[in-house]
Amino acid sequence: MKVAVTITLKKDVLDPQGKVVLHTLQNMGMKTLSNIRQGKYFEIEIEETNQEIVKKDVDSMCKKLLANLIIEDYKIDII
Amino acid sequence: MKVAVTITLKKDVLDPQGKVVLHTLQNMGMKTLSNIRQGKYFEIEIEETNQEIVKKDVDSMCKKLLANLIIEDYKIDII
Amino acid sequence: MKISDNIIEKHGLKKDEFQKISKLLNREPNLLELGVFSAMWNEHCSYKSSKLHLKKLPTKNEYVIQGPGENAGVIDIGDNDAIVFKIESHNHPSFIEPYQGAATGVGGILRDVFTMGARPIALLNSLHFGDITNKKTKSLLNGVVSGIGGYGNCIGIPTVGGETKFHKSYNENILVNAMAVGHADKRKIFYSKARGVNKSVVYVGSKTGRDGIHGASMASAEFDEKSEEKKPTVQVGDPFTEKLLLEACLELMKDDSIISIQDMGAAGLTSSSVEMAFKGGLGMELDLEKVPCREKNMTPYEMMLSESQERMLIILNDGKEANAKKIFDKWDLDFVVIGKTTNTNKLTLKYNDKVEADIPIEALSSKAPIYDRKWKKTKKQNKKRDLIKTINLSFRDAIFKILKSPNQSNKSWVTKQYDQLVMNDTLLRSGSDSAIVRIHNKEKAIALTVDSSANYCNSYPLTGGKQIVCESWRNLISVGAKPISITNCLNFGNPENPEIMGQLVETIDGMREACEYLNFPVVSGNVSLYNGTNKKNIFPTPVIGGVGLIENLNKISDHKFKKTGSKILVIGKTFGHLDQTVFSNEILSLKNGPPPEINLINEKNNGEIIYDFIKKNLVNAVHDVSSGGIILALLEMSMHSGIGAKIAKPKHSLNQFEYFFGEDQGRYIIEIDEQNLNKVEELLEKSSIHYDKIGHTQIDEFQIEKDFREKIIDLNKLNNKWYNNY
Amino acid sequence: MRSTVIVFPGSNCDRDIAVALKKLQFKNEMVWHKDSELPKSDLIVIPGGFSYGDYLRSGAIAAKSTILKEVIKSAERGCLILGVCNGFQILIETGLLKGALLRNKNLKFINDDVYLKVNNKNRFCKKYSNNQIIKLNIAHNEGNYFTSSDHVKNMQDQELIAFQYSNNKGDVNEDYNPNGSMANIAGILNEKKNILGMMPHPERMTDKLIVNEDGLGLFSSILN
Ligand SMILES: Nc1ncnc2c1ncn2[C@@H]1O[C@H](COP(=O)(O)OP(=O)(O)O)[C@@H](O)[C@H]1O
Ligand SMILES: [Mg+2]
Repeated sequence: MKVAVTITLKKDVLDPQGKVVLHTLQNMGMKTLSNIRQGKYFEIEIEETNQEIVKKDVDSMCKKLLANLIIEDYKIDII
Repeated sequence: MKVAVTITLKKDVLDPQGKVVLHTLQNMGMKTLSNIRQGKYFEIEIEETNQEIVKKDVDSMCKKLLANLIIEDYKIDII
Repeated sequence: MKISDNIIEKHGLKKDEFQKISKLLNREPNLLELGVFSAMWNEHCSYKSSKLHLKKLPTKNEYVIQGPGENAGVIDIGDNDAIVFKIESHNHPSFIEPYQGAATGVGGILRDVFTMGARPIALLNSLHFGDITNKKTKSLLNGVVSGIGGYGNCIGIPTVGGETKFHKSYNENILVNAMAVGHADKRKIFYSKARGVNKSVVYVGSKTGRDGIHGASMASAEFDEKSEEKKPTVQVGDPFTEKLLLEACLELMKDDSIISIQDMGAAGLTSSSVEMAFKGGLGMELDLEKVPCREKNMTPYEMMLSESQERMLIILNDGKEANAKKIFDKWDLDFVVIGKTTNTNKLTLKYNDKVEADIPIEALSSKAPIYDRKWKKTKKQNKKRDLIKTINLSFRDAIFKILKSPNQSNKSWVTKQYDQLVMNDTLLRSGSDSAIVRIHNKEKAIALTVDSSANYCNSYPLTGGKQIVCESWRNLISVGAKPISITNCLNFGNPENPEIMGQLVETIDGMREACEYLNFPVVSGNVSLYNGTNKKNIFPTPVIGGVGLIENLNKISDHKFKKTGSKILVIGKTFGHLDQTVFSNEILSLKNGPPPEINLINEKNNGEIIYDFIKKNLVNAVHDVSSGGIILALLEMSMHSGIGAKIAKPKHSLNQFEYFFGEDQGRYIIEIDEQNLNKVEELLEKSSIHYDKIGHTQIDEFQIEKDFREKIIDLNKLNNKWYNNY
Repeated sequence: MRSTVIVFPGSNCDRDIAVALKKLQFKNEMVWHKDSELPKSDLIVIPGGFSYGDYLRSGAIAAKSTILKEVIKSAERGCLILGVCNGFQILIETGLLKGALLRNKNLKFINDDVYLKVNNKNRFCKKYSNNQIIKLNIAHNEGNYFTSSDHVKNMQDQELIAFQYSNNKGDVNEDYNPNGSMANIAGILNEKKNILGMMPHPERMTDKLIVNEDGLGLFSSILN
């Protein structure tokens, strides 16, 4: 089973990368652009077909390693 | 309008980050895990309501800056 | 809004402190005012527990331009060159979010240095982690080291030295201390003291977000189970913006635009504005709606207490605004006049023309509480008799065990993650007794070292305090530098506990004695208290950052053996003190006993003769003997050079374990050419300095009498193992 | 000889490069990234550092700057271009050099002295002997060179690989590959051999007080 994990910075946390990318794109002429926040993305393959188990496993991976819950949120999607 | 852009490494490009994360998680006991690829994620806000225009603009952002087409693929989703 | 007891407590204030605030104001504070008081009156800003004792430290010698009290200390190294430096802790934030905590620690200390007009030229750090079996230790180590590297590497300042230690007393409270060193023109040092009424107060740098609100209070609060809830207060660092801020500030400092400048560190806008006004005997009025904000709808409370990074407050001379703004525009940084200086002696905070807070500056600064806390002397433990009878390891196995131990392992896993050479003036990198950094374009350099000895200090703080100053002095001497002055970071537990307070008081006493005797004053520092959890306090851990001067680049030394066939001498007397040493810790698993004593007279004499040898080019290599004793010092000289040694213990001397593993203080090992031997012995004898001739260098094998013989390559493998397998 | 060093807001080896160039009597000028004109020069250097914090991909944002358009034009005219570390990453992002620089295989920043085997069949290295082993310093997060194996073969055939990580005896293999680069590649040239991108810092080894002067050979090769 394939799972997508998206990790984003919490709302009030500074995103220096997003800021620089935003300014660059605006300078390149993207006038309607108002905000960009950068995050991480993982595509995970698991040898297991039970959705519940997969979700539980991936959730624990996020908590234990992939995301830093102090500044980040995560989202799990089976794809 | 809010758009999500996911950028992933092309299939035959080495992904050192994914590989290390994979091994770490396997060492942490995730036995069913068979592969991980790491990518980037952007949440983009655009002041424009026409979907076609937004898609075109974001596509050009990806081509011009966000993705390195030699090694990366991208995907655009309106959210 | 009525201020409840709960709110007072949440602000880290005691009830009687709240009453004192109300008395100073002649009324109850509102919430914003309470926030401002809590930031200014907490331990981190007010030094309320330590102030009385810190005063005892010597702060002057012929080199000191500026001692403690400014953003950083300043010393004069001749030709109008000044060195600006300070060390600071970021312990609690780093425990909560190691990467960002450590990174912003580096960012903060750098601002302290460049706010004074200095270009930062070196970074150092002292790291204390919990026991390696503690499950948090590995990720904290990884996060902290990459955070320190991430910030320093990006901004382009070499990280040239430091220490990394593990001990279980830091399991729930790691220590991350960062030191920054800058170079300035002595005639162009900038201070935080405001001058003149009606001058523009300018906000520059990054925008203000909701980062670290109440970080300063958190930094001085003891951890408990609930500290998880405090997590969102950790700030995120942006080294790229800091680089812009650094360049912009230095550019603006070229002319006479700036009256005073202060970085926004802990307690951000609050402490910077209060400090500038207080030092100038002025007031300050701020229009908070002008503060550049990152998020919508930020309240005055949030703006005043935000600890967003990479910001500065500047007071400008009349008419300089336009030109100054141009500079900050060039570097894509915010530049906004947010207020002015006044003659009211008050901090007046307005939001859309409405006065939201109005506080006498003195109430926030000089009238902040100072405590003479109860303290208890630490009892000196008796020396253990016949320690070596309990040894159940062979000499050889003991050496192996120590080489493999985390605390004595080669630290290149750490130091390779730091750019040590950028700026191209690093003449001696991490892994040496001190780093050497050249003053750009000049024929002189400074030597830098960071040291601590928590075991010694925990056993007997008075000796520990002395020892740690001496160790710093010795490390500078070892590379051929003249020791000039120090900065220090005092990491201790809860000062409301008389035993802990006693550790602080006696450590300072010990430091004072050594600093005075060695003419090695303290020019800056930082105190971090309440390090511990649920009444379990960390070992008392003063960290000393030493700076020395090298006036001739051809008269420096390092600890690597240079050639085969040269003589090896130990300078200073060996008594075989084993209590509190690496040996007793690692091999005997003993925790008690007194630390080795310091004899300041010998310390000074021995150091001065080593310095003299280096200046006379009589030595090939010098290494001070510190933790691990003679054996570890010798092994390092071999392992780092690839050149072996053949060693024999002096006859009629102590037992082998005592001689080689003892940590008696004030000793050095030197490598000298055979033809210099007579000269060196003559000089030593003339000064009545004890020395032992213990052997000579040889190719690629390290050998001690009949008991130890090993290839250097294999020793290196052993010594490099731990970090790479952890 | 005239040289130009491009300065981005987060460049941090610009001064180091300028010092090395001056030591060899280049007439050097520093040019700010927002400038739209380049002074006449025989050599353009894009120095190391973190041009824009290394955000997004290192070098990606600098590659879009005004001044880079001019650098590309000069390159096409045959001007010598040297990109060191972040400069190499920028040259890759502009497409002036092919391939990609990925995260180091251990995912850590690496600062270390490394041995390199030199191919001297180009303007930048001719003062070295062929297959000479030199020692330079590396300091990067993303120096793991990646490309197609055909491209590697191509570069080998045309002698476009200027530097490979090795040991002090010149053995080139995985044991002496600090960052995971394909074929231990540390520096490459374009087909016309007027552009060199390299991860190691030649400017850091131009002073006997700091390790050695192995980097000088590169600058003196360019000089004549
Ligand atoms: N966190 C660190 N940052 C930089 N350098 C470090 C760090 N940790 C250790 N080092 C370097 O490793 C060397 C050896 O460390 P240590 O064993 O603590 O030395 P010593 O006991 O001689 O002071 C030191 O010279 C120091 O410069
Ligand atoms: Mg030492």
